[in-house]
Order: sequence, then C-alpha cells, then structure tokens
Amino acid sequence: MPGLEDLYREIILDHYRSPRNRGELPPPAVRTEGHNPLCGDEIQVYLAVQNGFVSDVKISGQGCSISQSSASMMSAAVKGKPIAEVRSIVRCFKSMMTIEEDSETEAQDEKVKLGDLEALQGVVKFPVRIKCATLAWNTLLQGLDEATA
Amino acid sequence: MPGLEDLYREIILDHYRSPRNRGELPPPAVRTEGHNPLCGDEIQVYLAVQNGFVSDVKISGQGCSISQSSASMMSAAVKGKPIAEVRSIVRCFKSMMTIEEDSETEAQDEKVKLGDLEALQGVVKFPVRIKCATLAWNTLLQGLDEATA
Amino acid sequence: MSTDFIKVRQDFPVLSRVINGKTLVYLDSANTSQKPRVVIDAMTAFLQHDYAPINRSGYQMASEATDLYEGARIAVAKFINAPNANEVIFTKNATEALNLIVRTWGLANLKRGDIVVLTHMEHHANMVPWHMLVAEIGIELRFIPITPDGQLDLSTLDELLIDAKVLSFTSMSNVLGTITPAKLLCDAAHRAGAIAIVDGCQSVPHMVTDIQDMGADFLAFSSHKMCGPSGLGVLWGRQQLLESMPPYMGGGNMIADVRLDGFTCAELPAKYEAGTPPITEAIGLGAAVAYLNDVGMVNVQNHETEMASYAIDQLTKRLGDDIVIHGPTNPELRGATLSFALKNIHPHDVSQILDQSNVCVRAGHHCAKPLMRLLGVNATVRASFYLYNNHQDADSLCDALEQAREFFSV
Amino acid sequence: MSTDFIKVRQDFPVLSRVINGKTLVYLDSANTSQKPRVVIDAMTAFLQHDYAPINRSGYQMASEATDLYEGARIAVAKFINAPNANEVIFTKNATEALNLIVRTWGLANLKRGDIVVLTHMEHHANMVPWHMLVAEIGIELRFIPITPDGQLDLSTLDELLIDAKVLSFTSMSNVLGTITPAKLLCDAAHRAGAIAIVDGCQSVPHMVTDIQDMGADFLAFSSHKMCGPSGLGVLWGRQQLLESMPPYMGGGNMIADVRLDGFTCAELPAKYEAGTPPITEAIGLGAAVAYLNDVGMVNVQNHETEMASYAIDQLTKRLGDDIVIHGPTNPELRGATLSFALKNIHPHDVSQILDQSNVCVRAGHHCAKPLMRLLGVNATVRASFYLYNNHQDADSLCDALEQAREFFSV
Ligand SMILES: Cc1ncc(COP(=O)(O)O)c(C=O)c1O
Ligand SMILES: Cc1ncc(COP(=O)(O)O)c(C=O)c1O
Repeated sequence: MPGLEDLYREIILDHYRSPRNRGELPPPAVRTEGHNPLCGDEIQVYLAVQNGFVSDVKISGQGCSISQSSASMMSAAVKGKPIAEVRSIVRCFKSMMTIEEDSETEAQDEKVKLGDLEALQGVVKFPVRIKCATLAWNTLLQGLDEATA
Repeated sequence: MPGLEDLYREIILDHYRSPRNRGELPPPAVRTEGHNPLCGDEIQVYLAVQNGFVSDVKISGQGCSISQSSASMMSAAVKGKPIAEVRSIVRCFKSMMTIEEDSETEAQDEKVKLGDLEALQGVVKFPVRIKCATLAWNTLLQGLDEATA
Repeated sequence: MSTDFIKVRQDFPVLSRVINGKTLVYLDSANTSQKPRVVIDAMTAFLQHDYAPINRSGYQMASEATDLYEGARIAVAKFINAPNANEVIFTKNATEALNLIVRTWGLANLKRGDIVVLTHMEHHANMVPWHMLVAEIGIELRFIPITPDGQLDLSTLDELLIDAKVLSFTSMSNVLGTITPAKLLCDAAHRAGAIAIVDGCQSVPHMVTDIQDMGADFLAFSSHKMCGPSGLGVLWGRQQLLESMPPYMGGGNMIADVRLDGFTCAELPAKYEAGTPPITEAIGLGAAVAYLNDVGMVNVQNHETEMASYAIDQLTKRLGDDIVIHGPTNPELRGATLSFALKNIHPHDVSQILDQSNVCVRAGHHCAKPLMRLLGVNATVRASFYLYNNHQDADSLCDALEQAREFFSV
Repeated sequence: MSTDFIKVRQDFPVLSRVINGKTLVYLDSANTSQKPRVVIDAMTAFLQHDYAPINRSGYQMASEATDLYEGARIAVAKFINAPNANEVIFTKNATEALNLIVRTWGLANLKRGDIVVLTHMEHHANMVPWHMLVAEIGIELRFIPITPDGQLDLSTLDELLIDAKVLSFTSMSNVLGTITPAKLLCDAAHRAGAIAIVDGCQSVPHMVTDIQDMGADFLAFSSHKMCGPSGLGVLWGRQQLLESMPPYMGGGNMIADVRLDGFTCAELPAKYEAGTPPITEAIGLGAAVAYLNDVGMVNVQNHETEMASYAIDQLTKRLGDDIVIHGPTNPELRGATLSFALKNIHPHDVSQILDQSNVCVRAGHHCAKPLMRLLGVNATVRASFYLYNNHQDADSLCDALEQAREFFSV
C-alpha cells in the first residue's frame, strides 16, 4: 500500500515475525518495564551486565509490529557490547527518532553505525508511532541506570 | 429616556427617595436577611406579628431603586394586615413578577388589589431586575414562616 | 417517523472531507462525535454577534446570553426527563461530573470499610476517582463480573450489594458496546440501601434517556460525544442530594456571601458551577440537543441497532475466522460500538493500515485497562458508529481490514 | 512598532453590532473579553474540517488534532515565558486552576495552624478555596491590607509573612485595576520560605507576562478574558512542584496504568488533564495568543494605560464631584479597569440607564465581597477597557453617565 512501505520495511516485519532474544533472565539480571499509554503496549527488558559489558538481554511483553521489531533489533544491536557503546547507540537511535533538531545535538557527532536499525527511520514520518519505536529503548535506559547505579 | 419609563415609574422613584418604614425592630420581632448575589444588594426585614396580624414591619439594608422601592411599597402594603391576607398579597405580587404563566396559577384567581404595587409590573420587561423587585418579598416570606412556625 | 439518514449525514460538514483522494470514514464516535452544521453555526453566531458574560452583568446582551445559557440547561433537562432544570450542572466533561460526585457526596457519606460496587467494564473515569477514596479513606471496592459474551454477570448481584453504599456503573460499555440493564441495577441498588450512579457517556448520545424511569440518583455524560462541543459535561443529580452535599470548587458564582472569615453557598445549580462556565459550549450543546430531538432519539437508536447488525454481519462474513468480535453478538443487547481483534495483527498496526484508507478507528485500551486484562489483550480495535454512519462506512471498514490482512500475511 | 488600534477594533465582529440604533460600547472585558475573527475562524474551521479526538487515537486526523492542541500549549508556554510546555495545564477556567493548587499542593503540604497570606482585594476564586481549607484542616489566613488609594499596603508585609507557607495574590485587581508588585511579592514570599501563587486573570490578558522574571511558583489565568474561548483556563506551575503533587481528578488520560486495585499517574501535563479536554477551545486560545502576539503585548499595555488616563480624565472633568473613582488615579499604577460610584444612584440603576445607550458595564460586587465591604459599598459600577476600546467608548460612557445623573435628579 502506498505510503506504508516507509513504515513497514521488510526487515521490520522480519523482526516482528521472528523476534530475536525473546524470553526472561533470572536475577541478578535487571528487569525493567515500559508502558505505552496510548495503545496499551507493555514491554519487559531483562539486562545482564558483566565487567562493563551487556552480557545478555532478553525481551518479553506484547505490542505492535513497530514496538516489537524495534525491541528485537535493539536486543541484537546491544548484546555483547560495552556499556559505553550501548549508551551511545541508544543516544543515536533516539536522536534518529526525534522530529526537532534542537535536542540532543551532541549525539549527531557520535556517528555510531546503526545498521539494521536504520530501517526504523521511516517511523519518524508517522509521529504517533515514534513512541512505539522508542518504548524498548527507554525501558533499556532505565535498566542500564539501575544496573550501573 | 425611551423604554425606561416602564421601569422607573414616578411612584417607584418616590418610594426610592422617601422610603417608608425604614428602621429596625427589637426582638421578639423576627429579623430575616436577603441577598441578591448578582448586584450585592442586602436587605433586612423586621417583622412583628400579634394576634394573627402583621403589627409592624421595618426595612433596612442597601440596594437599587427597584429593590428599595419594592421593599418600601411592600411594607406599606402589609402593615396592619392579617397574616392570611399578607400571604395572599405576596402570592399575587410574585405571580405578577413571573414571566412564565404555568407557575402558581392558583394565585391568578385570588385577585387581591395590589394598588401602588402594580407600578412594579413594568419590571417584568427587564428580567434581570425581577430579582431586585422580589428580594424584599422573599425575605418577608422567610420571616412570616419563622414568625408563625 | 422514518428519518432521512442520508440527509443526516449531509448535516455534518467534516464528513465530506477528502484526504489523499479518499472520503472520511469516521468510526470513532465513542471517543468523540462530529458536530452538525447547526451546532457549529450556533456557536459561531454567538461568538460573532452575541458573546457576553452570564449571571453577572445586567445589560441586555448579558441578559440574552444568560437566557441562552439557561435555555440550554432546560433543553438538557428535558432531554433526559429531569424533573427540574436546577438539577442539571454543567461541568467540563463527564470525568469532572464523576469526580464531583466522589469528592462531595462520597467524602461526606463514606467512611473506612464502606462498600462501593462498580463493574469490571468501567471506564477509568468511573474507577480512578474511587481508587483515590480507597487510598485516602479506606473504602472497599467490589466489581460486578462479566460473562463470556461481554454482559454483566448479575448472578451474584444481590450478594455484591450487601452493605453497599453505592452502585456506580456504565449504562453502555465504551469497549464492548454492551447495554447494561440500568433500571434493574438502580432498583437493586435502592433495595440494598445504596445510591445508584450512572455513567451515561455512551448511552445518552445514542438512545432515549428517561432518568425518572431509570431511577438513578446521579447521571454523568459528555457534550462532545453527543454532537455538542468539547469542554462541557453534564452532571444530573436529585435535587435533595445535590442540596445536601458540600460544595466542590470554590469561587465566583457558587457563593451567596463571602467574608474574610468564610463563605456561604449559592443555591443550585450555581453552587456547583464555580467561575465562568463554558458559555459558548453550553449554547452549542443546546443546539445539539435540539438537533438530536429533531432526528428523534428512537430513530437514532434504531439506526444504530441496524448499523451494528449490518457491520457484525459483514465483518463475520468477510473476515471469517480471522476476526474476533468482543461483546454481545445480538444487536439488540448492544450499541454500535464494536471492539475486535484481527488474527496475528496488533490493533495498532490494524488502525495504521485503516488510516491509509481514511478509515478512522481507535486502537488501544479505551481507558478501560481492567476490562482489557479480563479480555486477555492489551488493546483492541474499536469501530464505533453514530447516526451519521451508513452501510458504506461498514463496507469501507471491511475493505480496509481485508487489505490489512493481506498486507501482513505476506 | 505603533499598532493600528483602529484596525484592531475591526478585528472583532461583535463590536459592529447595533442594538436599538446604537453601536455596542463594550466595557465589560474584565468580566469576559470579545473574540477576534481569527479566533472564531480557527474554531469554526477546526469544527468543520478537522475535528478529531486527541491523545487517544492514531489516525492522521487525530494526530493532526493532537498537534494543534499541543501546539496551543507551546504557544501559551511561550506567551508567559514558561521554561517548559509540560508545565502548562489546561483547566476549565482560572477557578479550577486555583482550586487544583489548593486541593493538591495545599492538602499535601498544609496542616492545622499553617499560615496562608492573601490580600484584601482577592477575587472569590482565590479566597473561597482557602476558606474551605480553613474549615477542613484549620489553616489560618492573613490578609495584606489596602491603602486608601487602593494599593496593597506593604508596610507590614514581612510580619504577615512570618511562618507563612503560601502567599497567594492577584497581579491586578479586577475591581480597582491596581497592578500589584508581583515580582517583589514573589521575592518576599520566597525569602520567608513560602511559595508564591499568582492569580494572573487580570494581568496576563493586558501586559507582558514573564513568569521566570516574576519568580512565581504557580500562575492561574483564563482563556475567555484574553480573546480566547470560554470553557478553558490555564494553570502554570514549576515542573518540580507539579511532579511532586498528588493528582487532582481521576480518569482517562491522567493514568499510566489502572488495575482493579489501584492506578499510577501519567507524566505532566496529562497527569492533571483527566478526561477529554476542551480541544476546540485550546485551539481557539492558541489563535488568541498568536493574535495578541501580533498586536504586541507592550502595545496592548500602552494602549490601555492611555485609555485609563483618558477615561479617568474625562470622567473627572465631566462628572466632577458626582463621581468617585476607586483605586489608583495614577494610570501607571493600574490597568484600564475602572470602578466608580455615581452620587446617589445605585450602581444597578446606573448600569440600567447605560444599557439604554448600549454601554455595557458591570454593576455588582465583582466577586470580591470582602473588598466591597472595605470600600463601604455593596456594589460598584465597573467599566473595563481592552485593546479594542477607544476614546469614543470613553466619551459614550461619560454621555450615558450624564444622562443617568439627569434622569435620577428629577
Ligand atoms: C463510559 C465512559 N465514561 C466516561 C468517559 C469520560 O468522558 P470525558 O472524557 O468526556 O470526561 C467516557 C469517554 O471518554 C466514556 O466512554
Ligand atoms: C482576578 C480574578 N481571579 C479569578 C477569576 C476567575 O476566573 P474564571 O471565572 O475564568 O474562573 C477572575 C474572573 O472572573 C478574576 O478577575
């Protein structure tokens, strides 16, 4: 359907149909939860941190194709990475997802390779869906803060 | 001024300038108070009842020409009258002051002579002023109820 | 008798809007309704020629504005068959009306351990204010359960009502479309010694309301769901209850007198209308009520029963096993608000695809999260029909749903 | 720089209205203001082409409506120089904004014996809600007195503020027109450890508002007094305060989650906007703010200072000893809201005679009965000017007052 191919890229639908890193992790992994009050989506992010690395990450919860595929791609992108790099991926992703240019400009310079995640760029044209795309990421950020507190 | 002569009849202005029965009465006379929330008018009605008659009535308070003259005419009309007749004057006056025909129809048949009070009929054409004209009367009614309770 | 619903549709200017070459198919009226030309015109004319304060100033324009405002109150009172126009309080929305009851009647009459009965299908507006009393003064909540086909399960009603002080319920579910037996529930509440509060948001716009026949003690509803403007709601309450309750907000208009050391309250309805009210909005609602009366609420209701019947029929025929419609399938037991799930496609994705065809539905929890949990979902797609919708709208909905199914099945 | 106030007047359709052969002389803007064409058109266009729910549904029209609504919030935030648009809460009127502060911040932070300082010139909206707390939890009120020429008497300010938790005051008297020293008062409150609440109803429409410079903690004002629609008010509060306070009304939109046994709150500003908000009205206010920005608030203020000066001058010249104007006579210390008494003629009679000439003023207590008692009257006549008034309006006022004097002197 015209207009929709920007939103529903093939790679997004692929992550939606076959989500990576589904499941839970036992403590001491940190568990954080996010809500999208608009559509009722809920997500749980389980985060294991070891020696300054994200040693494992799992996702559970229910949501639309955008929130689910974004969570799946996120898990693939951050697993095994040093925490500093994960934070910089989060910043870059969120900056890609913002409409206004003024915020978080420092992230512009970081130029982390987002890879597959760039497929989500089309979401920005559908402002209501931005919250779907960023839900997992905000939940991850909370988890990072807790894990490194 | 055209249009105003219906409201400000000569007799009304006369009662306004020289109000009858101004003053207060000591207990056991009943004192009741009325407010017009729109304009801030306040009125006190002092009512002495003896052997089923309104033996004396006094008015104090501040207000506009309509509320003051209506109070003054009221005092003249009810002083010395049997309570039953006073109640019927009140009913007739209030029925004269209502715009809709459906309420208090029983009063229509009573045909009490309102005399000078009929000068106030013109107020009905100025609906906001009806509350001014009836303020003293509602306050009197309260007093009657208290005095005969 | 038979209303021309083709003409009705033409009364709503927005419905001729075309986006990306496609006419608007507005199926979100349970959320908020569109406005007929007469309502827009009444508001515009008032703002252009007659705008003035009410209740406060004495000049002719102010007195005319006051008459228009109070005329709207009388029209609303007649629309729900209230015994007395002074029992109609204008609020900002139905949510304020419900909060008002809880904070005035509720705080004055309820204490720790007192029981309030709700249903499992309440809108957050009839649940969260009670939760606040649970937290603040320790009342207890009980919930009428729901049958598998989305009706209230009344088998334990009398038990639930034992020692209850309040029964507060929706007269039509905003998710399932279920029409609840309001009169029966009010009677049961009164037999148990409880008062009955009716959240009429979803029924008042769609059917005849006779508050005296229903026997409720309070009724709350919203202007914006019944062809009227936003920014206005209605609380109706029995005069004696409203008179006995403490005031809600303090300020201008609601007072008889104010001194440095205290105040006294005005009579009804001013007592509950503190500050400058939604003047233009009330006048708009007056026009909306007149419009609905012209169409005839019986006709509205019949039209919607027919719409629900046609839509359920088509959805089932065309989408078969791929669609699950929540709530009663018998159109006589429900309004034309249809919540459903499309197999393997999240509601948010469904509404996105429908939007491509300019078919406007709501996907989400519809401010009824406890009901969602009961249904085992975190969202539904909801298509809600009103007097201006027609078969073609239902057909467009089915077309767009088929496209969604196709798009996601690749 | 120099605004064309002849053109400004033409922007307001109602001002060309003729009743009984006489053009409207609208001098009741302190009560409620008229609306410029751009505001009426913005509302009408929205209702005719774009009306849709906000925050809830995901289709294009709903998302456009949400952008318009949130755009209005941003416009209002900029208008008062708020650091953050999320600090702007849309309420139904200023009265709700003030009640909200009292019922949330107040109940959470005040206890028996705590001191709240008000002024003797407050509107009932900033007095009655505090009276309610006096009755409910036993707070104590103190009042800043007033000088003979209608200004705040600040000679005992520091004493009054000893141990005070709150200083809540109007930035311009709706009766006397007095502009109060808001910045100085906020500073004094903070020095004493109190929070500062500003009732900006009469100042925000008429002068530049810079909330950061003023240093207030909360600000309340009304859309309908600043060229915007009725049914809408604004509460601004410091983010940290708003975040720390309990919710006000419960219902849709203000929640993050609801279960049968409780709820959690949404973030700002949703937390304080329960239920469907005044959507069309907020969009109208957005247009009003854009209009006022176009005219320029500095120009508005200068125009009104000039109007006040001219009107006071003419009234004094033409009515001499027969008129007593309350409040400051220096136009620099006041807005263009003039309360006065005409010798031996009750205000209600004055306004009645003025109405014959289509001169619209308010006669009454102006929702400030304690101030009235202090002035020793139970009512005043109040003529209030706004950006659309001109010298001719002031002349018509004087003409009509002369006629009133003549009529009653017979
Ligand atoms: C059943 C029900 N109750 C209450 C409400 C709240 O109405 P409002 O948002 O107008 O306050 C709604 C609509 O949102 C509703 O559908
Ligand atoms: C100083 C002041 N405060 C509060 C209010 C109340 O505003 P509203 O009636 O819009 O709630 C007004 C106006 O009536 C006012 O002039």
